[in-house]
Amino acid sequence: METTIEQTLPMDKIVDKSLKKTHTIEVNDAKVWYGDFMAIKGIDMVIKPNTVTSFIGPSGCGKSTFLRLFNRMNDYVDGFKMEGKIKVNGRNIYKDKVHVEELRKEIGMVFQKPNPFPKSIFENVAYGLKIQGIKDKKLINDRVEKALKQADLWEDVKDNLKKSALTLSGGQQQRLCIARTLAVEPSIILMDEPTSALDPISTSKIEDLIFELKEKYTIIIVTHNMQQASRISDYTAFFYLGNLIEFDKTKNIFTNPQKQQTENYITGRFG
Amino acid sequence: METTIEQTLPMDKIVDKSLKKTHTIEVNDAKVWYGDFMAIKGIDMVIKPNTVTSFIGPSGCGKSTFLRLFNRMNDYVDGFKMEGKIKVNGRNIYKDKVHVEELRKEIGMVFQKPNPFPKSIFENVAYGLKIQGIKDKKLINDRVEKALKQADLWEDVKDNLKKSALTLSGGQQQRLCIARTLAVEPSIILMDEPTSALDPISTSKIEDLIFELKEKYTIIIVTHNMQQASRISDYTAFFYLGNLIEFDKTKNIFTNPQKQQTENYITGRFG
Amino acid sequence: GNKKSNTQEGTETPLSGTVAIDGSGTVFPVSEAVAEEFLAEEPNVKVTVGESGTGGGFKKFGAGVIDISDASRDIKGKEIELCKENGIEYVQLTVALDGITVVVNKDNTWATSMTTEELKKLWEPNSKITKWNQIRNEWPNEEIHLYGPNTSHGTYDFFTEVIMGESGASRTDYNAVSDYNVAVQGIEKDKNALGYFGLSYYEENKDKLGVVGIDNGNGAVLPSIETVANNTYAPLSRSLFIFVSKKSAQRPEVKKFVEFYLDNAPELCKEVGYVPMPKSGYDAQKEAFKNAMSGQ
Amino acid sequence: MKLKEKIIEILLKFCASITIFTTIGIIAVLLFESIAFFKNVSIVEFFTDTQWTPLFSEKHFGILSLVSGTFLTAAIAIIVALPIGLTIAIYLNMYAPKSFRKTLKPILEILAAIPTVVYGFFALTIVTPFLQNIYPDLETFNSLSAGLVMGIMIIPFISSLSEDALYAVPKSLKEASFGMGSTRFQTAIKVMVPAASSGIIVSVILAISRAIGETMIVAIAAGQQAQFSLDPTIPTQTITSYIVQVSMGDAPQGSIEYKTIFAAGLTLFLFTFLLNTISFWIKKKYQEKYE
Amino acid sequence: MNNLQKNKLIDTTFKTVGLLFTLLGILILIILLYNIIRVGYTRINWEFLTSLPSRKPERAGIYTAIIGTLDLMLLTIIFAIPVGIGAGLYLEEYAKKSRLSTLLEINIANLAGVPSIIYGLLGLGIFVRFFGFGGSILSGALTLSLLILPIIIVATREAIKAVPPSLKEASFALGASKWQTLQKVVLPSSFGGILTGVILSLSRAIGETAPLIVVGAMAYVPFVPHSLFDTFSILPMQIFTWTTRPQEGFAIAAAAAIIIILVITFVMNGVAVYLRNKWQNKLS
Ligand SMILES: Nc1ncnc2c1ncn2[C@@H]1O[C@H](COP(=O)(O)OP(=O)(O)OP(=O)(O)O)[C@@H](O)[C@H]1O
Ligand SMILES: Nc1ncnc2c1ncn2[C@@H]1O[C@H](COP(=O)(O)OP(=O)(O)OP(=O)(O)O)[C@@H](O)[C@H]1O
Ligand SMILES: [Mg+2]
Ligand SMILES: [Mg+2]
Repeated sequence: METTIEQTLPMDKIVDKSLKKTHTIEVNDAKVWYGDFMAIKGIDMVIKPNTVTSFIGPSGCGKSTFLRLFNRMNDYVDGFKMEGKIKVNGRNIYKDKVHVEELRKEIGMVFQKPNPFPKSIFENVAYGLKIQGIKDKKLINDRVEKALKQADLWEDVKDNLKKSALTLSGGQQQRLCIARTLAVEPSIILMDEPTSALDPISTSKIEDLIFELKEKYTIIIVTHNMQQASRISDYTAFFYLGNLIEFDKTKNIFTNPQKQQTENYITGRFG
Repeated sequence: METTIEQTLPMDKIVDKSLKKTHTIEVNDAKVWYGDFMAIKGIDMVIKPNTVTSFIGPSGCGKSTFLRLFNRMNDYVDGFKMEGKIKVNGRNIYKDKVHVEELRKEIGMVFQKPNPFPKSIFENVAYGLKIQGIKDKKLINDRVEKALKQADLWEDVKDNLKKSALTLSGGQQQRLCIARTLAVEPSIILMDEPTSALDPISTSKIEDLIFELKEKYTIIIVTHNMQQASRISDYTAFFYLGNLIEFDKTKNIFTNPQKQQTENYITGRFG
Repeated sequence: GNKKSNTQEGTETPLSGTVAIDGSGTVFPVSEAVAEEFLAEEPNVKVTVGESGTGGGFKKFGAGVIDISDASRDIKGKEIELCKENGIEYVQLTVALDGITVVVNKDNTWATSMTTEELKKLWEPNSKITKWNQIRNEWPNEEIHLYGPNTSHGTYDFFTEVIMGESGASRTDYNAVSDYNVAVQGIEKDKNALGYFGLSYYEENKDKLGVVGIDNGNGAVLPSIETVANNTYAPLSRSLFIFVSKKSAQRPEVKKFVEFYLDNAPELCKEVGYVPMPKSGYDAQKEAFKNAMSGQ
Repeated sequence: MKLKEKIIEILLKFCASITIFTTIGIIAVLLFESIAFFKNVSIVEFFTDTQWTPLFSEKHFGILSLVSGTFLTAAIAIIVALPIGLTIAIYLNMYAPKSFRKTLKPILEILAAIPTVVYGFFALTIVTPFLQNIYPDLETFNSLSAGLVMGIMIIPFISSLSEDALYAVPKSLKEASFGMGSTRFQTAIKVMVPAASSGIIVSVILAISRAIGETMIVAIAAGQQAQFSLDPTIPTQTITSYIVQVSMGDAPQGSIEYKTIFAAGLTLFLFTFLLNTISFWIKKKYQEKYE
Repeated sequence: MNNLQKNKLIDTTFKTVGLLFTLLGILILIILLYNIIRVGYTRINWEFLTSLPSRKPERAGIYTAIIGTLDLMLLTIIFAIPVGIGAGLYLEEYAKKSRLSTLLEINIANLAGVPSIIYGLLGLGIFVRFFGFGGSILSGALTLSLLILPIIIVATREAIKAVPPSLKEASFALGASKWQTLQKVVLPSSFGGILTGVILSLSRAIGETAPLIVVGAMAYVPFVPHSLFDTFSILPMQIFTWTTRPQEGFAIAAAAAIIIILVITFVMNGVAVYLRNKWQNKLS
């Protein structure tokens, strides 16, 4: 599994949205509490554009919590409190002025269990566009088709766009959810264990997809399948009890971890 | 991980309950349907006394279904239908005459999520005894204490037996559930992903416990953590789409699997 | 409303508008019957009849919400005040008679008649009578079970007033019912039962019930349409009224309705189980109404 | 965009506050006339006198006799409905095949949808004569058969809502109990019912509320004679049947007789308010405990 | 072993008792229905449905009462549904866990248990008198709306709770605002549950007599309401009036009207059950 990051890409070029539609994410001493419980204990991290980064770690270590910071999905959780900075494209997304809805169009998310809306396939993919107030039928049709193609689902469903999304198989549903996310043209895609509810064949389809999407998007993926992490990601971050223990190129993490905890985890000594 | 099965132990000796309180399980062409869906497609298996056997395989392959055949927990599932024979101690447990309640006292079960009753710690462990109609306070106290000690929970809770079991931590709750099972003195213990809801530390405690229990009980454990399977079990069975693909000593399965599918799964090529 | 009155002549433009009636449940069937017939004649007039009780009716009447109030008793102090307050002038018209029957079980062979004195002793507040033989020695030594309307009925007011001399004066330990059919059911099954209610309920259930003749000093009289009409069934005969707002009666549809009411009441009240007054009685009511109207 | 969201939130909040206005309205309406009532009748008499005869010439205003009638009929109803309803709930949840449960539950719910007038006549013309065969001293109007029939009417409240509560008990608890070798009965009594107790208690309290608020059955079958007594064989009157009696009767409006219905209504309101508040807290407490 | 047999015996006994109780409930239901139908079925025909009320039992029909009932229900739906759903949405999705929301919750639980006659008194005081709507169908509908509001709110909340949070998250993650999410995802998904609540509350409302008598439903109304301020009659009122009449014929007419009201209730409940099942299947 080779990594293909352009380490040298100048930052200011990335910031210019028209030129390259993906962004750097910088995390600065992020801390999260749920009520009294501290779930994230101060994490720094820089995620480069057009890479796939895996978050791994034992259950409850804070992977999901951390991931959901990037599109402010934790905002609605009772008792959630956060400190520190998270900058996307140089802008602190936790500033008051930030339009959360706007942000989430920029940073898409795919969830652990496929969660299509109980609507037709077409309506699912068009949903994000429609809520933006886009009315132009042609534009919507084009975007839906494009997204479904990107998500490698077009061939499966093109004759049945009116069919309920719930009639699709689990793997197809998950690809539909990815298409739905792609349709609003985000630049960053967050995925929280996107394949853990899927069978092996669907899983490998989604992995291929992630591999292709990397060309155009920055992808962060939470997984508890280490094989998956090593197969698809350029960078891997290992979390433990709310701390970021190690963050490095995937190859390094899996072949030559610097920390004992990481090694224990990777080699299956716990977890 | 060395296996320590007495391969030579004569069968008739085991059958004599007073001598050695554990049994052989023989499965003969077991098939299971849920409505029209065939979940188990004809499985044969012999599980030897005083061993730990792991069931592994991708999600939905039928591990839980198969495990729950042994104590007839599927009986209440709507649409459940079963064919084939399962003999415990030479007796077919699916004969009409079999007392299901009796059987379940003999074959205890521990579930994926710790599920203590919303009662006190003491009441939880005493539950199985009380429903048998045992009234002798002294006997109950002794058995509760013994079970809690076996489950390595006694030190944690001995001063707080009246406390609600729901106040315990996840790991403690799971050990409580094990104690509850041990209190009725079964000979076989079935565990369905007993650590998948637990943190690493609790997990390793439970694994140690399983290791100790092997001395006196026959244990079957479903896990989707291959590291765990290789750490704790003597035998491992790999299931795929309702079939038993391979069943062998754990060492063989993990180092030298006979089937391609097994190897793919073990090495993380899917799942 | 100066529109020319168009009674009897027959060829004028059909009337429209509304006539709102509410009040006593006892009078309701009469008003309903009249309204039904009136509808055939004047299909465009919307006549509604409610039965929210004499009190409820007067409340609405006094507030000027309805045109006609059905009543099974006279208008009382507070209600008169209310009408005055709101400037409601009215005319009280008798539309039918009703007899209150005292009934017993079919198998009751002894109580064929009672004097008003005996009724008073039996029903008065704190009455000590619990057995039949406490009324008359020769009657059986058995418990007596009493049935009557609940205290919110005009029938109850009337009965207590004529028998006890004071409205509302009654013993309290009797089976009070809101629906006389329930009392009929009770008495029908209970050999030792005695109860009182309107004549129509007895007439409808003659085969199931026994009736007690009332002796007002001139020998026992059995209740019947004749004895009520000619007032020999005394003192338990009563009148049923409608109260018409003079202001409403200025409206042609109300005026016509009231006239129609008085014209047809003799026929219709018989049909629903009440007793018509003699013709002279209705003539007097028509006269009263006419005077009230011209007195404006 | 933000403004629109805000306006919508305020609109929705207004919808929710209508319920508060309703309560205020109820209290205001009841209190307004009750105050007038209590100017004439002392509160002490209201709560200590044991006779209720506002419509008789000798007037007494002892709400206790209406309260006792209300309590008695409701108690009989609950004594009938609780064991039967709960047994049905457990049966449907633990024993009956799924298809059975799916059809029987809505069928039983029909019992609650039958007009109560029908129940009233059922009690008077079928149940009372039947009971009189067994116990001849039973009077024609009595709280026993009214209570029994009311109990039948509220069975579905308990059976359906309790079954919902049992259904909501995590399956894992049921499995744990079976796994230990319990019979279904043991599982039901020792695990399921305690775990679902909050829902069951709430269902019972709702059923009690319904029984207390029921009017027609009592008015028809229990007679309308207010008596301070807990003897189920004699006629009785409840608060609701009194209110209906007066509000449909010939009592002069504005009179003291008429105002009694507001005082009685207020008492009833306070009653149900107390019950429902208790039930709310029970629910809250258990919810926290099991979540 | 002995003990085991004992437990088994108890278990079997309970099963039998449970079945018996269930059947007992159904038996009573059958007796009740039989009694009504036996008396009333002779009057069930088209004429009965389309005739005006009459003093003659054999001529009396329920046309205006049926129309009055349906109109009243329709108006009640129009008033109660938006407010009930709105309140449910607010409590479930907006209200913070504050004193106010606790108060609202207790209050709603409490209102659900307030006897209907008290709502009648409320309607009389507020709508009939204070707002001066009189004994009109408007007053009746508003009173009934308040009566069923708590049931709709509770049902709405339950239905909304049952919408998988994952759907809401998906919508948020696509950049939808809160209201967009509620409107486009939450409400459509919980529609079945809300509708069930609405229908069940209506089947309670349809049989209510006492509060409407207090508010001013009329016993004899020979025309169907044309405006909000018209007087009205309703089926239960008609039934009530007829049961108190001395003539046997009215008892039959009352039974027939009860059959009609039961049929309406059953149809509504049937629709509710059907929708509940359909939506449950769709979501799972
Ligand atoms: N809504 C919440 N309220 C309180 N605590 C929470 C909440 N969500 C998560 N937590 C706690 O925060 C910690 C981190 O949770 P998180 O879901 O981020 O873990 P995770 O690494 O994603 O685990 P998993 O692999 O099981 O998904 C856990 O201890 C969890 O119990
Ligand atoms: N009650 C049921 N009704 C219908 N199908 C069922 C039922 N329980 C399980 N199945 C199906 O049977 C198959 C085997 O299920 P089972 O739970 O045994 O899988 P498993 O190997 O334990 O999976 P996991 O690792 O996810 O627990 C699955 O396809 C599942 O969908
Ligand atoms: Mg997670
Ligand atoms: Mg499983």
